Amino acid sequence: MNHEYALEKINLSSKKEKKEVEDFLEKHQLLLDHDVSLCLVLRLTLNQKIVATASAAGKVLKCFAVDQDLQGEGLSNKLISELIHKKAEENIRHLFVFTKPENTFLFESLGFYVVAKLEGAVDLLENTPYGLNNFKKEIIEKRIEGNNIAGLVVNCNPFTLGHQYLIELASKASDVLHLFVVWEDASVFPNTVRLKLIEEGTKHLKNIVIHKGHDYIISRATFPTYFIKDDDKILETHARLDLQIFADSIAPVLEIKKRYVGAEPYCTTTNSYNKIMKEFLPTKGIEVVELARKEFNTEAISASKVRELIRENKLSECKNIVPASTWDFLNSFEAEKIIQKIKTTQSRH
Amino acid sequence: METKKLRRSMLFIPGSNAGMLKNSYIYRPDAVMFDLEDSVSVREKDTARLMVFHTLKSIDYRGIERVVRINPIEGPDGMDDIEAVVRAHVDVIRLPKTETVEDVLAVEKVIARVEKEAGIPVGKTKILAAIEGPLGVVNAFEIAKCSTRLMGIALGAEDYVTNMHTSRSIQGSELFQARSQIIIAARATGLYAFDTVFSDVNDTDGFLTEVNIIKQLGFDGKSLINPRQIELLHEAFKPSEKEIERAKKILIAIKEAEAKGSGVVSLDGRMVDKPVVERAMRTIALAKASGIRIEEAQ
Amino acid sequence: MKNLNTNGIGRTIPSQIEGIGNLELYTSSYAHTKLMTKSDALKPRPSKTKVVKDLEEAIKLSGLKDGMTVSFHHHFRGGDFVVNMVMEVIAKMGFKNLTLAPSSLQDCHKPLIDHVKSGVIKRIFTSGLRGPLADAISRGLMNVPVVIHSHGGRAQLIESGEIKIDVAFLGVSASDVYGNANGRFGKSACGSLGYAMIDAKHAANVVLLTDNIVEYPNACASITQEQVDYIVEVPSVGDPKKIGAGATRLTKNPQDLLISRLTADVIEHSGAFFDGFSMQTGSGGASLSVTKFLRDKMLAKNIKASFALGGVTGMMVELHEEGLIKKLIDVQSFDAEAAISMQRNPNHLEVSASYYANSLAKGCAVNQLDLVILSALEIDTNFNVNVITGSDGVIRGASGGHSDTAAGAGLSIVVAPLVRGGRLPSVMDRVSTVITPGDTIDVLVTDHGIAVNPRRTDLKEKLKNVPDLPLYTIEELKNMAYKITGTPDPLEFNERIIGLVKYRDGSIIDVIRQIKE
Amino acid sequence: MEIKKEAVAGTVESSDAMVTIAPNPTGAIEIHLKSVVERQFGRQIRKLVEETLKNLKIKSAIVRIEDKGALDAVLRARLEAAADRASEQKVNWKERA
Repeated sequence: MNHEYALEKINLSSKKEKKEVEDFLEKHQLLLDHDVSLCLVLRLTLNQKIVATASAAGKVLKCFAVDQDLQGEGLSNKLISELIHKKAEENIRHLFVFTKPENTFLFESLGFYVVAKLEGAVDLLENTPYGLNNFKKEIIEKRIEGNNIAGLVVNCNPFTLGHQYLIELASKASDVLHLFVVWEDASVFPNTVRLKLIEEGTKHLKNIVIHKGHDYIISRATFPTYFIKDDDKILETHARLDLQIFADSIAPVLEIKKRYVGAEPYCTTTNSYNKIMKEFLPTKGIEVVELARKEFNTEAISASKVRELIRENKLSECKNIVPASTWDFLNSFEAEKIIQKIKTTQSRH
Repeated sequence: METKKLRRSMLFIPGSNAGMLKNSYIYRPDAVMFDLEDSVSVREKDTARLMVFHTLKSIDYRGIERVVRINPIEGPDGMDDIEAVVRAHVDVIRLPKTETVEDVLAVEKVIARVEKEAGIPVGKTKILAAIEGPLGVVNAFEIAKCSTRLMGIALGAEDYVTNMHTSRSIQGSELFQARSQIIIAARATGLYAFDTVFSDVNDTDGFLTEVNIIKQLGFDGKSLINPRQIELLHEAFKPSEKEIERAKKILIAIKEAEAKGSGVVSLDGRMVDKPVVERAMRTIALAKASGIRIEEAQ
Repeated sequence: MKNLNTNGIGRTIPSQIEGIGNLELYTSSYAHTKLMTKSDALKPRPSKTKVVKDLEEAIKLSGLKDGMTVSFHHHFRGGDFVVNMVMEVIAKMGFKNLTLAPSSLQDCHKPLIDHVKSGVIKRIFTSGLRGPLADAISRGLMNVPVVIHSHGGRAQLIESGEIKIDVAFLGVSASDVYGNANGRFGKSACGSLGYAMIDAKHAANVVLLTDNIVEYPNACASITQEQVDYIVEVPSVGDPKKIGAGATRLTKNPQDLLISRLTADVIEHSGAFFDGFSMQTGSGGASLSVTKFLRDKMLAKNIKASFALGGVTGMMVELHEEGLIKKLIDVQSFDAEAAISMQRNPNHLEVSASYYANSLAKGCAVNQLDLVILSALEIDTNFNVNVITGSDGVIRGASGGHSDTAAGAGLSIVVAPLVRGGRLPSVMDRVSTVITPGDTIDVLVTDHGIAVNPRRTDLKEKLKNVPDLPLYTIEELKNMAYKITGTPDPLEFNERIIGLVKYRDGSIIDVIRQIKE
Repeated sequence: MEIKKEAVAGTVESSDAMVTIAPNPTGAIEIHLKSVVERQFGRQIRKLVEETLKNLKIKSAIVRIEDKGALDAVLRARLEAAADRASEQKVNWKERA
């Protein structure tokens, strides 16, 4: 009955309230993740005890637990409904959830649909039957027949000569090269700018198809640990899920048989991602080719180097490591804000 | 003579709760009150209104009186609430936070307009004024007599105690004055008087203590937040055997008087006043509703 | 005399005697003893323990062969580890075409799907099926239809030999090294072993699995040493949290409370409520709280029950200890409270499934019942009840003691909400599967009203005089339901039969067809 | 009524339904229904949705319904609420009644 439980939004800045949730989650061998920005609980009106909780971090719902004795009473239905509405208020409508396979049926009964399954470890679901399907429809429209079809995922924050070199090599070795742009707007260069610079910098290559990666390639939805540091085990799980989506839902649609990747000398997260990729994709029949970075003055060219130079007020030195189109952009009015932001923050991205 | 309707239990149902809207008649309260006000979050006002609208239109409440608590008319939702529920043939609109006669009249005007537009006989939709603050208590009598649409007045204690800088207790001394004013106003104007909710569903003893207090004060009934409280309340309102026996005698006396064509009813040589007759009829109605078999007086 | 032979101890004996027949000759002192002490012992003798190294050893010793029948009990309910554990080893050992004859199966038995697919399991007999396995079977997993039986029906099938158990694998929460075992003690205590007792008695080979070896002799043994061949010690026979989970929680759901209050009112005025009456209730929310309402009525009228039967709940134990129920006859303990009650209550009796409900035995306890409260997924206007297939045509329930008690009891009451799952009518023109025939059901109690089987004019007459009881005909209740939900479209099935439903006497009362996807 | 943005109403609690309405670039009505009572009432629910959309004069929308056994009254209410929100229009009660 309605009056047995009261729904409450936890004030995450209150240590006391947060602790209560953490204690409750601990009983279920769970933690309240650091990135949680919205946390709901149901309390028994009788004694104010927490009997169920659910949280969200961005578009990912997480940290669910329901008191063992009250399972099957529809408490998660109540919490998930409320989370969906709270997120809709923030205009976030496309939601994701990672869950243990044994709980997948529960989320399926709450209107979630499986995106990818990592056998025995974790399932990823989204709250629409259209999400992944629409993405597939979008990319399939740009399908080109060929024998030697390859894929490459790039962020390009911003596009450098290094990227260009990598893409040129891959393009040369393939009949068709599908370029997937990481669409998560977590980089200092907005996704639209990154896309534009990639388009301009690869104009001379004729066998290239550029796709937006949306939520299904290295996004906060499918790969949250890429964006927030967490322990390696979870990183590996998420990386595998991301690659599973690539292997099961993206590559077959475009008949991609090979994935190119640039060697990563700096970022440990990307490095482990590449390592897992080299292990995992071949088991799915996709060859992984790692290409060495182009160097300038014995140093690998990278987007982070560009940002570092900007941060150190050495914008002019960037000219050596970015193509003309990127250079022009860096000197444009539009870039001023971005440059300002790079200078004032220390973000990895 | 017609027996007045029994209105002991008014079961409160949040307007956004699909599970409760669909079948709360099974608990057989005397009335249900679909709430659009405090139990519905601001975000859900529109959808709750539609839920109540369609519930009123298409779910058979089997003759149970259907009351809807609307939002204050001066707010963003009150007008829409009236538009919706009057068109859906609600029996009674419960007006929250009634402070003055003008509050009632303003709502009455809107109801009348909507009735006219919707082809419903003007005056059919009744009003129950809930008094939830000191000003309302002071004006209770004026409010009670201001409109023919009024079927009752009710106490809303949660807001009232807040306004009075106090809190609820089971003994209810903080509500004594308000309850008294309301019951007096109701009796003076022939309206029903309803008491406020008791929110701790698990505290049966506390609930019964409160029920006995309001019953003793003379209230007709009480708002309830859980179906589990209905039977407890009805049981508490069940008349004693002695009361029933006396009521039966009075009814026989009425029948006799009617048979004789006499307007004067007398029992054991003493004249029986109208309030006594009414009370006897209520006792019998209560007894029947509590599952006691009453053989009809021949 | 011809055909003289010398036996194992040097005596000359004929191999046959006219009027007696063939004679079996003595060979050695322990020729028929299965388990011996080590052969190099100074005095080899029967082993003092039947505990063998592991499950594989026990299976080997049991002589299990392809095509045989293995059985299990379901007293550990959703917490059972035994079925999965044993079947995994059996599968690894390469056995094929087995018949599985557990007393019931649960959600946790999902791994059996793979054993069916790989040919290890060919047939299944069970009272109930739930979860992924039930889903898979409903969608055509098995080539041979699964056979659904009642609890009493199973006892009958085993005693008649229709189910011939070759090896019974029985989990117990306490056993000594010789196989005197029960479910009363230990971390995995489940209470009564009533269903397992049948297997122990009739199986050709009995293997016990236990996580609790106790000192010999284990008193109050439900299964005794003369029935047991081998014992395997395992880390855990079940998950204690799930063995005794859930059942005793008294419902606060007002809909359940309403149904149980009406049910208690019906019982009170039915004529079956008198000093010395007997009853059985289920473990569901509504039937549990009926017990609570009945308790109040028993106290008020100073009525005591002679016995309560069946699945015993903690609530029943409370009433027993209060003196309101004189004896508890327990074939299965529904919760942790009931499971440990036998330790302290001498009148909490443990009985076998045959004692409980075997219709072809010379007597069974359900015949002594004055009233039983039963649940239903669906009930039709002829009072036929379905407790096995869900509204989607998929198996998700158990026959249990439903038809047994309905047939035996003087008053069988079915309780159900009129509408479930939001908008599914429980009362309908035709149930998808019949478990219990309508002529054994006397009254239906729903949250919207009560319907008496027209056959029971006596009962109808009694209830008519109770003020405030919402009496209707079952057609009226059905119409009421359809008015609320709309008229449901009929489920569509394929021709293919995936399940046979046996009535308690072994005859086929219905079949379950595969749902059209 | 024109669907201007995506909107959602209702819950996934038992007896309720969660309805999402979004603009449909193809200009048609697309209904995606997932219902716990699909086999018994799927056909009737789709009909009710179509009728309700017609009454609301909605010609183009993607409608998604997660139905947990809602009765017609609830389905209508959630559908209308989602449509009202998605069209950013004030309800005209004269037409609704």
